[in-house]
Amino acid sequence: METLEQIKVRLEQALPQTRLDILPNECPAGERSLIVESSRAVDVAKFLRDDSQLRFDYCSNVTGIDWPEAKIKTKVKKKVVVEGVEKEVEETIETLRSGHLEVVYHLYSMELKHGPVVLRLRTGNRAEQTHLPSLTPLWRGAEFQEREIFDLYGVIFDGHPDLRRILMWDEFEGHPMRRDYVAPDDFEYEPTPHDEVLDAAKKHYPVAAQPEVKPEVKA
Amino acid sequence: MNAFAAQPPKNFEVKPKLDRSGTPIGDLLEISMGPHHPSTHGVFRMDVVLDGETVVKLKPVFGYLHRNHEKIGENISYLSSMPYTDRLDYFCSMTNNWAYALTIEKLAGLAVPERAEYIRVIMAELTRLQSHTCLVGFFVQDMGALGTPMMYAFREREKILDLFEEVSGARMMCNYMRFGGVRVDVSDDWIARTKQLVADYCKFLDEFETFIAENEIVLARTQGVGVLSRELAISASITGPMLRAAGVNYDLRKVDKYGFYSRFNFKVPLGDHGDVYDRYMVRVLEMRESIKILDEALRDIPAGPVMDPKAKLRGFRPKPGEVYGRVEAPKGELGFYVISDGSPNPYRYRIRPPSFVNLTILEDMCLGHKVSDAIVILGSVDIVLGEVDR
Amino acid sequence: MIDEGLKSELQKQGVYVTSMQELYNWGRANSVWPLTFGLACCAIEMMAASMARFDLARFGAEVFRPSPRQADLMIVAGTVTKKMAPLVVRLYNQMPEPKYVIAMGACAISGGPFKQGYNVLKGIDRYLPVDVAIPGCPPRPEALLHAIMTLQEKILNQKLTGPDRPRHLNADVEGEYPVPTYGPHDLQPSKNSEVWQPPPIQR
Amino acid sequence: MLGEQIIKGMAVTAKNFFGSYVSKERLTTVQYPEERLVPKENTRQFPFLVYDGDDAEKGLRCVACQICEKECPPQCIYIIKSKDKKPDYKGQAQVYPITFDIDISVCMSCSICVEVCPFESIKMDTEFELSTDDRFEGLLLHKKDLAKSNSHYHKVHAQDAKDSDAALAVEKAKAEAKAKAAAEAKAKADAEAKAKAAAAAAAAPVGAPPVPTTPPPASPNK
Repeated sequence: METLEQIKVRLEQALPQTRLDILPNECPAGERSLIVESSRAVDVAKFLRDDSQLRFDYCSNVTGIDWPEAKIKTKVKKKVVVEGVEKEVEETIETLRSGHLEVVYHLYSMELKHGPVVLRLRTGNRAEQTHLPSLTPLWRGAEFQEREIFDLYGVIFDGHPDLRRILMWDEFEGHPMRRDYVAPDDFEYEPTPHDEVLDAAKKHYPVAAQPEVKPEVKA
Repeated sequence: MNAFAAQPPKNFEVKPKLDRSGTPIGDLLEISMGPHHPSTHGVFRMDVVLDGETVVKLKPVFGYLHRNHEKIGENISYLSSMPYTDRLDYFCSMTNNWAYALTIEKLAGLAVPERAEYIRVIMAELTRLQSHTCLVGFFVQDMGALGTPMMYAFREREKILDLFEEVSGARMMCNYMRFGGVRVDVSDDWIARTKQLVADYCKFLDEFETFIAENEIVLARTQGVGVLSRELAISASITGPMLRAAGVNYDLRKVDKYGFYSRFNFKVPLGDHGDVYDRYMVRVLEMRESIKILDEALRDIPAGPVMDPKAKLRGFRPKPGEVYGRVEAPKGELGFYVISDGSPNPYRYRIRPPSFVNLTILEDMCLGHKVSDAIVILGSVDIVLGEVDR
Repeated sequence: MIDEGLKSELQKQGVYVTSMQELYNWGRANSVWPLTFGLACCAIEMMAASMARFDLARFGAEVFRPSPRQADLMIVAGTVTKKMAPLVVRLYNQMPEPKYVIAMGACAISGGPFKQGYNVLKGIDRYLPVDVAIPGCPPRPEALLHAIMTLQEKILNQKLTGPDRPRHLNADVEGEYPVPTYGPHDLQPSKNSEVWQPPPIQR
Repeated sequence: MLGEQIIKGMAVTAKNFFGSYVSKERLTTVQYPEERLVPKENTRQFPFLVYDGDDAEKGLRCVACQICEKECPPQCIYIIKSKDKKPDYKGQAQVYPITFDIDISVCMSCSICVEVCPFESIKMDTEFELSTDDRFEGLLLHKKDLAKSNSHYHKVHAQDAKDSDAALAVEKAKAEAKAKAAAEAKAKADAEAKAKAAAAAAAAPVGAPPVPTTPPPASPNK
């Protein structure tokens, strides 16, 4: 299989004015991914599927990821010239990551038996700009998985044939897999309580029913 | 013309039968099969619209066993997720363990000792044997053969579960594999008895095949029913025996060569028609191949340690990064997608369940068939709800 | 009532006496027909218990009825999710009296390992009266057999008269349990306070 | 001939039916309450706490380190540490659990607590006949229900128990050797210091005060 850089070059030739970035991956397996701007995602996906050398005809896995707003601390090695001697200094840079939702597609080829190429699509933010193009018209296998991401993360896939809730019931509000989702508090009986569960469980009991003997502070 | 052009998803409207003047004839019957239904393999629901007895629309409804596996996995440590993976596809805890262990080993760069890899292959193939055997039992039960085939299948399954219990301590929820190896070593006595079981299993499979494979009723109910074309199978990301029954040669044991599968001599059975019978037959043939693998693995298993000495049980914190690992589970491609941010818990923990994705084309296979065939088609997909809904 | 000593004495002489209550309960206890009702992992062990190795039929409970109308015993085998809970209650309501519930496995008792999930009901006893609970994840098939024996004992010791008489002999009790509905985040109501009476928190 | 294969299938059923009268292979039923399956070496159901000797309170190996509580995937263990200490099998003063509860209505029998325990004190039992009608108190195991003797452990997992005893004996020997070495070193150091002090006192009126020597603290973990 071609390397991701080669694929990127060919994609840029085939589809001019498409912004593509390669997301590095530090883990030993090193599966890097291709960040595609959402407006061109369908074209990029179509190229990957139909190109005779790539033939990514099999969309294995579709994942939603929630990235809430966060401060990211990155350590950057800088070369500083101190008194004529070059030295490496580590600097910690704090950047504010804007919140967004991300959808990751793992593509393989059944015909040529290679892969994966990892595609990442990002939404504008987590509140209202959560539209992404659906890739279900290209790969049927993404249909239920995209529905699941709509259900659990709230990404709206434009062009999906049947975008309904899939795992939760229809009356459900909110998107439970988001990191800021607060689950309904129903720990009413909790004999082995741990931290926040204990507090939650205690709320269900009147104050008088609480025992006087407080447990010791746990280390 | 590109042979792999995707099939556009069907439009989901119901068209009643019309007479010449354009007025509908008769009524359509909408029934909800499940979640409590004797033949839906768990709490699975199908909203079916019937015209007479013919299925004109079928919508699977999920979520009745959605137990938030992924959310829980993001809140507990890497090791703690291992027993939860047992409960995904509760027939095949060993392959689930393996898929997860393989993914984390890829993430953290752990090596697995040779003996442990052999043990994993043995366990995975035993799992495949018992899963496929039980599937055949269930699937024949869906056709109306209540009890007897399942009785035989479970009788044999118990023997395999005994072996699992002896090694791992539990019958179903083995929780056996660890990052960088397996938890307990197997004894020579265990290997000898497994050899015996594998030898006996051939006899059982012969008997089971005489019992079912050419039975006229089975043939009438399965041949030509629920045909899945090769193109649709690929486009809909179908994996496992279903895909191979449609004639696509894609077995991760051959493609990814994970574990030591490249060392074993086995074939990938393929179907010709992609109908229910092919799916049944592919599984039967796969069991025969599994027995071949088991024979070789039990013969060649080397001595040595079963854990990577670098692997840590507690305080396991892989470096930031992401990884997608997959194995060929009995149901299809089981994948884990894990993002690490350097903390003891994974940032994102995603399971790619084979039977969930395999259900994508359930409606396409069932349309135009009778309602009783829909049950048989569902049976041939081989779903386990723990995995479908997670 | 005949006293035990006299009864055994008579039995030695070849005279068998029994009371209406014993005969009635003996009949009920040995023909508990469960509902074919598998939810999750434990259902497989339930099936294994009814298969050749463990053979539930020896306890008169092998007739798994697919229809709730013909069943006496609901074995809640597996995780009850919030999406499933209303249907479980509805199925229970459809069963004829006398009916019993076995909560099989950790998930059915208390939510078990999945209790931290947002969609998992933390125990079916929030909506239904559970007669026997089997811990284990999943319990061995023998544990299910043991639970059936525990249930049989419970049935045998039931008094047919008095305030503790079975529900089907008591015209005053409500036959139906309220079925919860789906709310925006949780079931409504989130529990049936008549059934769910946890002890005060100890910590 | 139509139906030939059905008859063949029925022949298989007949073979199994009649075979069950003669062959143990085909009749696998275990008459459960009367006869039981042969227990397997590794079988696990629910955890218990091992104690040495006869006194459950005194010989309890658990030192309330709370590792199992933290690692337990479904969080079903609850421990409260003691404030005072008591000697463990090595003679070292250790805290012990005042409360040790396991909610077996939540426990998933994964045995991760056993794997992470550094003190060989929590092990898996094989008892499964625990079905009860008391869902709350009946399924909450307290310390007194959990504590089981080492001989019980030997009964349920013979090989494991032997291994764990051996490991503990090694630990104990190590600790004893260490304590002995520390004591010897201390005696030696004391003697040297005394000699030095005496020499210093004899040599000059202004000498450094003898340096107090303390034995190295024994590590609480292995």
